[in-house]
Amino acid sequence: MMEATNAELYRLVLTDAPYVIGAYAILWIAFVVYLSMVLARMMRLEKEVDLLESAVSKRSGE
Amino acid sequence: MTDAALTSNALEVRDLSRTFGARKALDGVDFDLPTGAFLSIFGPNGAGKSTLLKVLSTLTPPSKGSAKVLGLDVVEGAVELRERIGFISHNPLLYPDLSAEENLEFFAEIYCIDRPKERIRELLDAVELDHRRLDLVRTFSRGMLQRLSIARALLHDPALIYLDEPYSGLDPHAMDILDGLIERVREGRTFVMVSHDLSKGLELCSHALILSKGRIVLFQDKDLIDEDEFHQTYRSTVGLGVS
Amino acid sequence: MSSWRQFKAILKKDIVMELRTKEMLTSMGLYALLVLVVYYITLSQAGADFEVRRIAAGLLWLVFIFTSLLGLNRSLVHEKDQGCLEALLISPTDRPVIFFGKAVGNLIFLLIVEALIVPLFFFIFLARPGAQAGGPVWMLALALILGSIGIAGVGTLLATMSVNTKGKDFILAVLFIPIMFPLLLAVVAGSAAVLQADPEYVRTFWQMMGLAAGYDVIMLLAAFGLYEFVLGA
Amino acid sequence: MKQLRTAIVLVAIGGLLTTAAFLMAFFTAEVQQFGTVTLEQEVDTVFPVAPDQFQPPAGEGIAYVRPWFSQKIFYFHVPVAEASFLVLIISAVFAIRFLTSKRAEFDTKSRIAMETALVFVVLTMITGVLWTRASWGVWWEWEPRLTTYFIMMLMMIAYFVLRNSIEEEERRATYAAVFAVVAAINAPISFMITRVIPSNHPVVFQPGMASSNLLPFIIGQIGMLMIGYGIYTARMTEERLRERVEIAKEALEG
Repeated sequence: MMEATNAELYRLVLTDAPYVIGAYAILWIAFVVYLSMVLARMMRLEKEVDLLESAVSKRSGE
Repeated sequence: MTDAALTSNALEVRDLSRTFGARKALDGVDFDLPTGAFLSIFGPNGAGKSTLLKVLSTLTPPSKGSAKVLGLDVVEGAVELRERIGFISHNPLLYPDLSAEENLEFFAEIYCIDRPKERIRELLDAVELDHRRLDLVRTFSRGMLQRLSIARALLHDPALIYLDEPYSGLDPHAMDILDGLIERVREGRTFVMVSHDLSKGLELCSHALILSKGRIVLFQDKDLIDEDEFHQTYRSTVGLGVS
Repeated sequence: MSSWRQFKAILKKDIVMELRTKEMLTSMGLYALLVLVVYYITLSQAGADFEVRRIAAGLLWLVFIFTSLLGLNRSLVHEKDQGCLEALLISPTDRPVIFFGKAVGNLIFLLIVEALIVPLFFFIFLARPGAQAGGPVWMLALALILGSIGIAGVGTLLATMSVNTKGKDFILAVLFIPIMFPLLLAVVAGSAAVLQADPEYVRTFWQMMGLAAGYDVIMLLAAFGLYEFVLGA
Repeated sequence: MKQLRTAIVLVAIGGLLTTAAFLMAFFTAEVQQFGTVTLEQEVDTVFPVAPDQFQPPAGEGIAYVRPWFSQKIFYFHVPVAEASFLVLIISAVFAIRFLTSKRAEFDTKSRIAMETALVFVVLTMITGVLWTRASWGVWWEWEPRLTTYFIMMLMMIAYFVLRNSIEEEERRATYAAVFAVVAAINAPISFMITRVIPSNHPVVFQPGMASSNLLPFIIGQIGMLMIGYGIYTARMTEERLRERVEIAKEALEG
């Protein structure tokens, strides 16, 4: 009986919990996704730079 | 003015560069032009011709180096310099909804000219537009627009006139009139013209300059120019610019 | 003073051109009238007991913000079209003179349109038998003037940028409305206070006018300082 | 790639700090109170009994203090929001430096700072919306801070729209810089003006706040700034690579 009402109290209070957790989750996911996008782009660019710059040095060496 | 008289150079360009990031619009441009000369600037698209004109007409400051026009620095003496230069472009730079006279009156006020009425009358006479002075510029033909635009540029009696592709879009007749006008006002003035039209530019000029990729490829007195060789040089730079 | 002479010339030229073509005033005025028609459609569904007065200030400013976009764009397109702005820049005109010349011209046209639309709006939507009377007219006029000064000043800066972009009208709206947000909030609140004339409205009104005036001063200074860079580009 | 390493280290430390703040918010921070919950009878619970003035008339149950869990968003929401503001100002400072020096690097810096600020503003908006839903039961409320951030987001989007609509590089950089300055001046005005109009946004950060609450907040704030700087550094590294690609391409094409 007492346990039941205590649980009720928690239920009343914890209705906002999903939103709090959701907010944190979205923040983290957003950072991770954004940074991994940047990293992926950077890796691609790195390859491109290597390719192009070796081509340039080859040409200037000729 | 005294400086200009002293050095007798209308333009003194020293190691002029105009860069933005990795892009070099002008790269170490360096030349002198004597007062009273007519300089024609040639070059392919993107060679830096209009940037050079912009720097010389105080619209953009140089990134490096300096330029003196009529003895005045284009940055420090900009305001004073603006009173002494005129500008004729392929755009008429006139308001279509004002009459010829109103347009000139507006620019006379902008240049703070004394006794504007007489000056305007005199100029309209000179460009043979006196009979159309009350008509809206909107109704003018291309050639008439160009004539009025010359009158506008001469309002404040500038010592140096910039011409930005003045012949583009003109029919042969209008070109002849423009030639005649330029010939008439040439006395005592320095001209700098940017042009695509090789033969026209060579015909008028006393000095020729070819720009490519922001650098001077050739700068010569007209008397020293061998025309075939000049065409050859121009073609090779344009060819270079395209590939 | 040569600057004063140049300023007068720019202003006079804009007014002469406008009187000749009536381009800006007709387009702005007509547009405002069309918006009034749309308001009628909107309000026709609100029911007889709906108090239009409560939202009148917002509706009024809505007309002006959109008509001003139209006018600002036009006014700078005139300068841009034949390269006239370039001709001004190459002349010995100080850049601030160009800014004030254009901004004051825009302000005048905006005020003319407002002077035509406000009475019309009043007679169509507010002059009903039994409707309560609002505050004095001069208060509304003050709100309109303070709002228009901000619109003309900041608008001239932003329109000078947007005429050089692809899709000018759209860009102007996108830049202009968020920047105008604080001013709009203040003048709408101030005008609403006057129109509703609730008790104590004079205090709210003056508070809002203070905010609007503060915005005008700060933003005009900023626009004035930045205009030279915009012209130089 | 020294810069990339810096970026990774910054983001990692920032991540640790914000996680610490997150955990502290739940385990060490004092739970703030938000109204009361009335039950029919007394129960055995850790929730404290509300002060007398909140108690219902005798015989109608007993009021307990309601712990305010949605307030926990505060430890994230406010640091993100303040970081976004700061980064916007930094972007405007770079914009001014660009306008006075006309050097392209400041334009890039200003643009990247603006992009970072936009990321933060969007996150502020999302956490703010979730907070309104949790606390007030609605998804959106036109209240001062949310409105301000909404306007800030619009201005930042407008900044990128403006950039995309101009071809010529130098003009694009100049106009963007001018707009960045105007936006940075406008943001605090919006913030101030939305507050003058009465509203019900809570002011959580009170002077009397317990130090157990202040500590996780400060740690979260520092962590968030580090993440922000990390994002900025990473993006700058990317832009530098991009420039190198452009230069190499130009060199190859003639």
